[in-house]
Amino acid sequence: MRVRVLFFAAMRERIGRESETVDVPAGATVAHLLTALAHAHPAVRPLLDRSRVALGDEFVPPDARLSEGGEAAVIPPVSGGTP
Amino acid sequence: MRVRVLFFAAMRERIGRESETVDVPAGATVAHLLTALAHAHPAVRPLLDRSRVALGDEFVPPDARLSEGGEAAVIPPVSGGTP
Amino acid sequence: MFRVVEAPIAVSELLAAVSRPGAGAVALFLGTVRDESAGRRVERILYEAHAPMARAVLERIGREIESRWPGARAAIVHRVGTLALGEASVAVAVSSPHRAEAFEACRHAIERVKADAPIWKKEYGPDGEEWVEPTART
Amino acid sequence: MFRVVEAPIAVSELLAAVSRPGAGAVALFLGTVRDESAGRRVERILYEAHAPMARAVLERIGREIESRWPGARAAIVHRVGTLALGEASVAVAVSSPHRAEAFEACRHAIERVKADAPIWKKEYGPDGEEWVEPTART
Repeated sequence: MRVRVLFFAAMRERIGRESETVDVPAGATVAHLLTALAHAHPAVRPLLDRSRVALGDEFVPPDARLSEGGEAAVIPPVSGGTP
Repeated sequence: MRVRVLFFAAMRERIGRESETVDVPAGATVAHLLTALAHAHPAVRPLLDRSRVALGDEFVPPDARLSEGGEAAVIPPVSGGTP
Repeated sequence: MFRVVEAPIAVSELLAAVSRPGAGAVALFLGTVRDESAGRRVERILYEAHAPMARAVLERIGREIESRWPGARAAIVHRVGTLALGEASVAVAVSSPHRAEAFEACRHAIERVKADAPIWKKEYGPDGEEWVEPTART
Repeated sequence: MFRVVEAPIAVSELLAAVSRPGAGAVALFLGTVRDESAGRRVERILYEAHAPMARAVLERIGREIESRWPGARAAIVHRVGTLALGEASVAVAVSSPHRAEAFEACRHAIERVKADAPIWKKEYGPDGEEWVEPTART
């Protein structure tokens, strides 16, 4: 199934785009997706290892299931707010 | 010697004026002044007992000396700021 | 900026007064007139100050803050006169390089204002009017 | 009021949003762009957000504050885009019946924003540009 993946900040810059579509097996989890992304973009693997994933407005754990046509956001360590 | 005494808030309302001139012996202290005020205005004695005295911009202790023609402010418990 | 004022407090002026290039954090506190006090309804509050001394005390508190928290800058304004519900009686702003210090210093400043500024309030409500004395309640 | 905005943050709007007759205290926190970060000079900062999620996270933090501190009302606004020195990147306002709770809740809210809002900053200075990762330093 196909999942749209959103990239932000350092991840977006290093991958060179704001989003991409990734093919994963039916029933795949967030952990599967991260593995697929690490293979596709080995240069960002250390940053991926420090990132969380959000589905919709919620952070989800690695065993959360993806859904066909869904959207997943890769959230590298955040630094909003203030010094 | 003569000292001008300033009253505020509840003290001002109960005494009925914003200030008055008090005669105290040469070399008198703040403690002397408070005793004189308590005699002159027995109704505010409990409030006087909870009050501090300021000379100029500073709170002073009871043994601080008054000076001829000086000004002393009676500071009842303060309640500025916020609830 | 350390002032005792009769007009409504202008928050933007306090924020401007503590703004500086080295500050990454600003904590602002406003004390506002609420509709209840110790179980009684409140309709408005009169604040009275020994104004020249109050101004000096606010400035002293500000200097104390700035020496205790290096890099901090403080502004304190207290209003006097009759205030309606919701209006701010006091504003304290503290800027600092980092946020922990800004919060601590701002909190410290308002506690010091309450303890030592020669300012008094009289609450007016349906049950009458009363000069308020401080209690242990925060 | 929970927003991710591109225009400068209007503090008066946050204060109005948390104003209520039962509130005796308002604590406001501003995070501002400072001229130094981890020893490097900073000239400006770019903030980027996953905006729809960031807005939802700010609102969730606000609701959490209001349920943990009864009587509290919160507003949180985060700005995105390029900010100059001194400009506010984030504003948190919390009103509460009493001041201790307003300070605590405001402090809690900004810590939560820093931890969970999907917002990133890139610092620009004479030595180059860099996406910032959080450290233990407050």
